[in-house]
Amino acid sequence: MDWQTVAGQLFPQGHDIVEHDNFLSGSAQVAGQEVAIIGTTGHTPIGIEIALAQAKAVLTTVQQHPGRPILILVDTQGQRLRHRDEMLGINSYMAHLGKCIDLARRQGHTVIGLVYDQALSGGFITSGLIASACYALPQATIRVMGLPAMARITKVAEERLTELAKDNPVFAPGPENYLRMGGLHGIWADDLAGQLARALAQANQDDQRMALGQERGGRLLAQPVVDAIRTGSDVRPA
Amino acid sequence: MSQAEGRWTTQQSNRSARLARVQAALGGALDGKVVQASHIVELLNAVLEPGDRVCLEGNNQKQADFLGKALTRVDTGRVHGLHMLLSVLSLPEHLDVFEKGIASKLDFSFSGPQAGRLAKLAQSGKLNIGAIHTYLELFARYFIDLTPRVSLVAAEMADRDGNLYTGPNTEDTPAIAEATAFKSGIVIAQVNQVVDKLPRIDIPGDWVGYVVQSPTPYYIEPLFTRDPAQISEIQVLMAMMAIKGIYAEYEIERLNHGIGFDTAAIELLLPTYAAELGLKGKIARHWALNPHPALIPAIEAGFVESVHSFGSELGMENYIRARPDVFFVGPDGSMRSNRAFCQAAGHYACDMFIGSTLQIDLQGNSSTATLGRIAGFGGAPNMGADARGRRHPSKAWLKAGQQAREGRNMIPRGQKLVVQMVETFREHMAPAFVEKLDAWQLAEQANMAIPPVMIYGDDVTHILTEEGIANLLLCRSDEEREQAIRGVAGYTPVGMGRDKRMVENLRDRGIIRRPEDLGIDKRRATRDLLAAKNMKGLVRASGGLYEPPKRFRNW
Amino acid sequence: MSSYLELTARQRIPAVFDPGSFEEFLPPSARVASPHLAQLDSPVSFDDGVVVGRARLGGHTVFGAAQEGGFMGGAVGEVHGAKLVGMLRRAIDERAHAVLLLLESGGVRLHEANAGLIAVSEVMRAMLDVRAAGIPVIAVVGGANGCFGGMGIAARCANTVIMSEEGRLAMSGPEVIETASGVEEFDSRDRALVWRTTGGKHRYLLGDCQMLVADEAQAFRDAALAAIAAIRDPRLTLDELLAEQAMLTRRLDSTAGLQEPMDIWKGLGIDDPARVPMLDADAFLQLAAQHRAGVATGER
Amino acid sequence: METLNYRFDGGDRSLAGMPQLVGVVGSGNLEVLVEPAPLKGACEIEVRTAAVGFGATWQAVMADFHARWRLADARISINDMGATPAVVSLRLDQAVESLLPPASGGPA
Repeated sequence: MDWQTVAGQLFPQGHDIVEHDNFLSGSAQVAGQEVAIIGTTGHTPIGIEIALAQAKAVLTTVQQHPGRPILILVDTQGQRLRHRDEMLGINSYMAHLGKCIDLARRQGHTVIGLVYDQALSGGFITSGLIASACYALPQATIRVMGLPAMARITKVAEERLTELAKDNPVFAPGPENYLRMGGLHGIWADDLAGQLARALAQANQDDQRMALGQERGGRLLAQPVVDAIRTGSDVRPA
Repeated sequence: MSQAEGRWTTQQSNRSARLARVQAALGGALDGKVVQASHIVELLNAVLEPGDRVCLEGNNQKQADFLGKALTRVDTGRVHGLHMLLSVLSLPEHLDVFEKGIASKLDFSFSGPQAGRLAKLAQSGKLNIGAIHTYLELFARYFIDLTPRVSLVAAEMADRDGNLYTGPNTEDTPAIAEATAFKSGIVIAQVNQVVDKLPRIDIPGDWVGYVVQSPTPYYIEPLFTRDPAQISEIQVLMAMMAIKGIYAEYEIERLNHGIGFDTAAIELLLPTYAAELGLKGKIARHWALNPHPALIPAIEAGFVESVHSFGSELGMENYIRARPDVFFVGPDGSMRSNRAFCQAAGHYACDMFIGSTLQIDLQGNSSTATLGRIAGFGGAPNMGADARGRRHPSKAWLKAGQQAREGRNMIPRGQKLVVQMVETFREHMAPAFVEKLDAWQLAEQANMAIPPVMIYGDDVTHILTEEGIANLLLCRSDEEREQAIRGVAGYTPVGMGRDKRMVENLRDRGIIRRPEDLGIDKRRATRDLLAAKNMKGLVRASGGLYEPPKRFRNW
Repeated sequence: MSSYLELTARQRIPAVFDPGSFEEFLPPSARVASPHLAQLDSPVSFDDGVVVGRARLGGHTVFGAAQEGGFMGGAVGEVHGAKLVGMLRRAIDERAHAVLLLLESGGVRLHEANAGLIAVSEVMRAMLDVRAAGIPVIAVVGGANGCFGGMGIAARCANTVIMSEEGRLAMSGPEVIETASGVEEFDSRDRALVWRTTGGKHRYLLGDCQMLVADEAQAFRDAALAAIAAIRDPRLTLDELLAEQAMLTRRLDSTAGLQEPMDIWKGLGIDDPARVPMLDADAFLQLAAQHRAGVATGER
Repeated sequence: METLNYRFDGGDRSLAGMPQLVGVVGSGNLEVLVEPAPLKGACEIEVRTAAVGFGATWQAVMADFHARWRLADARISINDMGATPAVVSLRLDQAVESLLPPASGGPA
């Protein structure tokens, strides 16, 4: 779905989001509250420039509009695969973006991520996955990498991976699987404006994704491992 | 010229005719002996005749790649059915000429990376293999019955008179050029640079017909660089066993090493473990060896007195230049290698060859052949064979000969030590010891007259594995040999098939020696014994003179 | 003098922390291995490739982790990530003096890709939680496999990154870039270029790592002690991030059009950048002191 | 993957101390976990290996290992990624050496 359509449904009363080289920024009203919007479009790879532009927008919001909620609109094919990005330390640019979002959250900005089209691997870690809560549209693409590439790297036959992917949320792409694993808080099938308003109201500052993954049966061992370590006991798998 | 005279100068007349064709075809593109790169195919079209024996300089390391590529573009109407002579066939274009019908027959020595494709072409009938040689055999035949009509060689620089500077990687060039030039053939050289004055002359200009400056420097492969970071604890243990159980035992002063990590580990243990055993000045003093970077610490520690080389090694140029007491360098300061001389030296002047292999059978025959690939031999069989023509004595040679003859009614003579060093299992649990070599099956598939054996069992004197050393010199029957081999074959099926009682008996007689029999504490076999643990350690040991190729650096 | 790079994760712990002080959480005998590898016919490890626990460093209680680069490249799966998160949360529970992470990882473990991706983001957030609790987080990158992918991002969420020249810190590995964009874009076999692009010296000159040490376990230990002692307030602040924004913007602007790390070094005022790779750590630090790009992190 | 189990009786040397893990599950390598365990004097070994079909080799390597160390009340667990017998024996020896009381010396 293109971002204009999504924005139209999220903000029926209008918005002033503008696109500049696949970077989205602007603001809109949600349930009588001003919300900052930051994001990407066009499946753009996250390179150092766009990571820095997003970080700047977050910092500006923190400086100029304390407490204003932030919505991150996610559409990316992942990190940009270029020598120059690596040479200049793309990991630092992405970490910087992640830290800016983290700071905003700690300073009272509710941060919601929404995967409205595509979220791949490195591009997702410092956007949706570092928000207070992340959601996706049902038709969104979410994955680390495609099964053919995964087959090449893991040296497991693609047929086998495809077979496993059918009912195993650990390999299979798609929002449903990320939901089961706790990576997504929810999937928004309709009423985007209402969903966003509710998400902003419910957002919790703590990272609850492991607990969600355990509850929903997609990630059974992570939470017990953390609990065992914190209590100095052994793991009792759920 | 009278008819009678002409009868004995057909080759010279033919040569003159070729030169005249070139003059006519190239005209202004020819400046004395110097041909413009853009006219190289025209040159070859004019020089070559159907059925010519053409030697293309593909060496173990440097490659006449520009000329090789040009040869694939000749006019097949004029040039076809060539008989190619290559010591090393390693570039795709070396086989492209057969696919295109430009050449049809091949005599060679080693094929390495092209071995699989070579096997397919041979099977399809597009390529007819004369024979697979060792280096020395092939060079020898250049002077007997395989003399090239035209040779395509590579050098670093030429001057306008056609004098060539081959620099450190002289390798095969002198043998090829001499055989060609003195039998009325034509030598064409690709060079990286045409200059006014050469640093030194390696090939005289009147042996050389034409010179062409290639658009890019010739391809060269750093074949002898082994990153010490990849040496395993097991290899350190085996190196300790080699030093204590063989080098010290026979006081081996003159030797040749294979190119694997096993022998790199030995080189790196000389300044530590061997020095600790008081062996400095007693072993490993004179070498027939490429300039192995792994040998730097031993050289710096004063172990090594001299090294003569088959070829050079990328990155070692400045180090060699700074150590002329050790290496063979010209008045210009750069090294001169020579594969033919070094092979002869390795065969006749060394007391030991030690190297690794892929498969050993119960007779001790050792092979690196793999199914579906015709890889050839290179130089190992010349190194790893008893030099039966040798007469001059040395301690090691005499002791080996004496062990082999003890208790038999034989006239005294020496013997070369030929050591095969191998872990009982390779990667993916492939056993190094087998009942029957894959070479047999390969010979059948490829219609070879004999299985391609790298080192014959009757030349092998010692087999060294992580389990121990089997001294085959001391075996007195085929059965003893077989059990000695089984006795160091570990947990391979061959090893588990040993006669335990007999193996223990061989151990009592010192024919099999385990690490503990040699007084080696296995717990000391750690990487801490290596004089350099990584590439940077080698650079440091060289005082910054060694400059490893970029693919070997992690800085 | 023992090489840090050559040690396993389990050998690094006693070499860096006070000897004998380490108590491991969920040790190998607990056999908490990955539940996902068996179905891919891939072997498991009893610690899932990471050692986590509580130790002492210079007498203080410091929590720590060491990733094992030899097991699946140190990649993060469900259990591996949860062990890191559990240790980080317990460090907060017990008000640790500091957390020291010995990182060596290719990032997300593709054999359990979705779990790994989420886990890496959880590790990042947990690291920032630790810092928000007033506890310094130090990341060490000196293993043979480097620190890539999501863990390359996570490393830069620490207060201080300590590297050796041999360590590599980046996002995508050179092979991945070569596969995606061609050998002209990044020749992964040119290891010298790989290290110029991602290695410790380059990262130090750019300001992405704060301390550079020789590849010796003792040097890493000393650096970790010094790093912890130097941090006054480990919490993330707006000022720090504004300074980082400025540094990263300057970096972009000042390197416009440059493709070769040595050109960047030259731009920093290093006259003979070609000799940088061969300098040992001390000589390099001396040279770098006058030329390093400005840094803004928690310890200032 | 293949799982192999071995049990040896008649050992007489007991382990002291905490469980020890040596080695890494990387290509051509393995991890060995050695723990004291009340096994009525036996030494039990479980091997999980990526290299299928080498049961006889493992059997021989383990039998020699037991002959060398004669461990009693010991549980050994192995995750293997195609290590050669030489590496297996080396890791086993390293693991046991780290757990035997200092006075008890080397292999028998």
